[in-house]
Amino acid sequence: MSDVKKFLYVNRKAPHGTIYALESLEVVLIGAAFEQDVALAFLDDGVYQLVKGWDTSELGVKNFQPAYTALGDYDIQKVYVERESLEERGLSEDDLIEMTYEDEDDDWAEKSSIRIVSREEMAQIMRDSDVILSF
Amino acid sequence: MSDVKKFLYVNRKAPHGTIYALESLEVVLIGAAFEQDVALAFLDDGVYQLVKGWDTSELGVKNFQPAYTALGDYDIQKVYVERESLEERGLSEDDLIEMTYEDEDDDWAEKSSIRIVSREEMAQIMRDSDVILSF
Amino acid sequence: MGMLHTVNKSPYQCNTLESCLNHVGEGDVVLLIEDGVYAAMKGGRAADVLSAVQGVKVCVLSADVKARGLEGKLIDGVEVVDYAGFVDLVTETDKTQAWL
Amino acid sequence: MGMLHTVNKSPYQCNTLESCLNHVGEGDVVLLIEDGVYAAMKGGRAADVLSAVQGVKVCVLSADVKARGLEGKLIDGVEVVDYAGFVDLVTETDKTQAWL
Amino acid sequence: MCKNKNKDLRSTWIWQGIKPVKLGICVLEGPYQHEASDTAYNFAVAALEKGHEIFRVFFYHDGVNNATRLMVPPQDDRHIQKRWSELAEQHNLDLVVCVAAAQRRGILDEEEMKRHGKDANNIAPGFRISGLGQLIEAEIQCDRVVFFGD
Amino acid sequence: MCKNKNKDLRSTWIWQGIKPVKLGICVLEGPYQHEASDTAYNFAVAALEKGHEIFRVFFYHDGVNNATRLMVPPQDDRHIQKRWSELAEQHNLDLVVCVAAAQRRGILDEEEMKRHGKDANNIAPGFRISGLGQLIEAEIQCDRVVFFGD
Repeated sequence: MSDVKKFLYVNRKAPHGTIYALESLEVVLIGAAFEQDVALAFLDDGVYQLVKGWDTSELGVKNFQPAYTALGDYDIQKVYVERESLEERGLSEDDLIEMTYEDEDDDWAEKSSIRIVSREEMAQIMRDSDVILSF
Repeated sequence: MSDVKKFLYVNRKAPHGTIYALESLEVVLIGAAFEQDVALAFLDDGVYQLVKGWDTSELGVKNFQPAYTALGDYDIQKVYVERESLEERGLSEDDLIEMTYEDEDDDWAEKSSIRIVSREEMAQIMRDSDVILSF
Repeated sequence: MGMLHTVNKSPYQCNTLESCLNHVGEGDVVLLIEDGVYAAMKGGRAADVLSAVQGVKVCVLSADVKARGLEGKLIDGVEVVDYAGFVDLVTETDKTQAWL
Repeated sequence: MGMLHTVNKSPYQCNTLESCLNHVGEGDVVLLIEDGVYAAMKGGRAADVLSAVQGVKVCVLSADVKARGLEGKLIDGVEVVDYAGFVDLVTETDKTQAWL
Repeated sequence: MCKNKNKDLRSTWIWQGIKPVKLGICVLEGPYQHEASDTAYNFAVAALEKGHEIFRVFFYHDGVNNATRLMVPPQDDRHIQKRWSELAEQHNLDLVVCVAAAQRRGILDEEEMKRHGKDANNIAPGFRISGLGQLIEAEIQCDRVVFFGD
Repeated sequence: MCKNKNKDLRSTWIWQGIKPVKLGICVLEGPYQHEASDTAYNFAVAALEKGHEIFRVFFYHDGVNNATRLMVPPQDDRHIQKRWSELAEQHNLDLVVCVAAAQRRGILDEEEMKRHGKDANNIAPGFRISGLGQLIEAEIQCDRVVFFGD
């Protein structure tokens, strides 16, 4: 077994309605310390987790959206978002939060972590990962 | 407020996957003692609650299907099952358990409690009830 | 006074809204709460379904709309209500059915 | 060795099976468990979807089939496995993805 | 029982033309896992502010898990049990936990603890354990009952 | 840690041509409310019978509620907590309850009870409370990890 595994966190659920989105994010944050090859996948209702502009004050729950933005600081550079999932929901990349990382190999230039991929590419990303954590 | 209300228990979930079906049934059994006008509605995946032939031994959970059959003993005479929900699932009345009651006004003749109704009739049944308990 | 129907699931994940709309009657109110509010987002496939509904008032719960970043992104014709408005809908209608 | 995909929701209530089938690849296995087994019932609308799948093995968990009264009512081409078979599917494939 | 609750609030609102009604609430999902408990709580607060009476809040299915006093949520998050307990104290609410559902899931008061020979209990102040008949009674007594679940 | 578990079982099976693997299990839903816990348990039993090693069972989200020793299910129904505890004892299983998820939901061991100034704890024998790192470690160490949830 190699020392580094390709981790893929699959997110298919909307935020707030259930705790799946929040507690999945907590795993990602903890997991970042383990120096594995980490990628996040957002498809189906999971793409709603990245829609910007949350205001949770009236609902009375913690706004955990800033934690997604901070994922770059945890060296998470690959955030795959499925195009078809966005489109059927009337969403485009402009509706999503910004997620960036600093590219070590390019003089620490700030780059977007979000990669819009087709359904077919998403399926291939799943196949190419070593372990899949599905929440 | 009249002394007797029309209670409608609405069942839209499959059995076993979640506890909604079982714990809804427990309410019906307890509620039967309160001498209200009780009816049960099964639609969407709720119709699966009445599919006969459960064998839960391999799954290792209690088989609560006999409790449905016993509802007649609790004087529950109206069990509405939506035709459209059955049809899209490839089910017919023959696939369902027998549910009967003894008709006080007809020399205690044993009659079926199950009434297959159209979607439109189901909507009307909901409107005609006083309270709806949705599980 | 019609009935109040609450729908708390995303129409892209569950058939709850569809089933609800198949059973509403003239004068009823449908209130989208929790993940149900996604149905009212402009440009989504579910919005077409919702826009086509006749004779029924459609409301969305503001707390859930705001929490999900959907403020200002809703289709025309849906009314945004707060929890106080939710209470009013419950008391002003005959009864409430939760489409769980 | 392909992947194992588990689906635990009724296709009449949720889009889980549909989403899973949109992402499977040649040589993968789809295992229907819990309420997911309803997809394999003969005569249902979802059975058409399942029958049309190519290049993928479809299995159903026997305990869930029996508990729901579906024994003998399944479409052709699906393989019934017990929990031991479930374990074999997990170990014989590369990895397991749960479509929750 | 439980009549004339929230009477002070109601009397202040009646002159504003709002007709107070008697409400029941049923919560079917546990804290944090599902939004149902939050929605139910926010609904209850709004109803009380409007001067309505809440006859009873009935916790069923995983809803019984809202009643454990052992929860310790993160400091920057809401404390779902405490919110319910405090609301109950302020408004003399009747928070009823279904005994059958509670037993399955390990929510016990002192009496249940003794009856079943357990060494601990976990029910929070303001909640009481009782039977399903309390839900039926709420349906009979209340003008409206609203369900919150999954 | 936790190496060479179920060694006796595995050695009996190896000659039959089954290659034992190291499995992880993650349970995301609570007892009774959802079938996930039953499926995970039945899967675990079958895996052990086949001679595989279960490196760890990790309870997360509402899955932590499987670990309360206070549950009292009906006598004619399965006792979900006891089943897990007994399986753990028989096979020296590592049942880990996520501390953050457990705190939110009121699952405490004695140490957590003291740390948070609570007056009771409810964790069942065979379960231990630890961090999310234990799930990541399972993903790294195991040949396969299977998730059970809603």
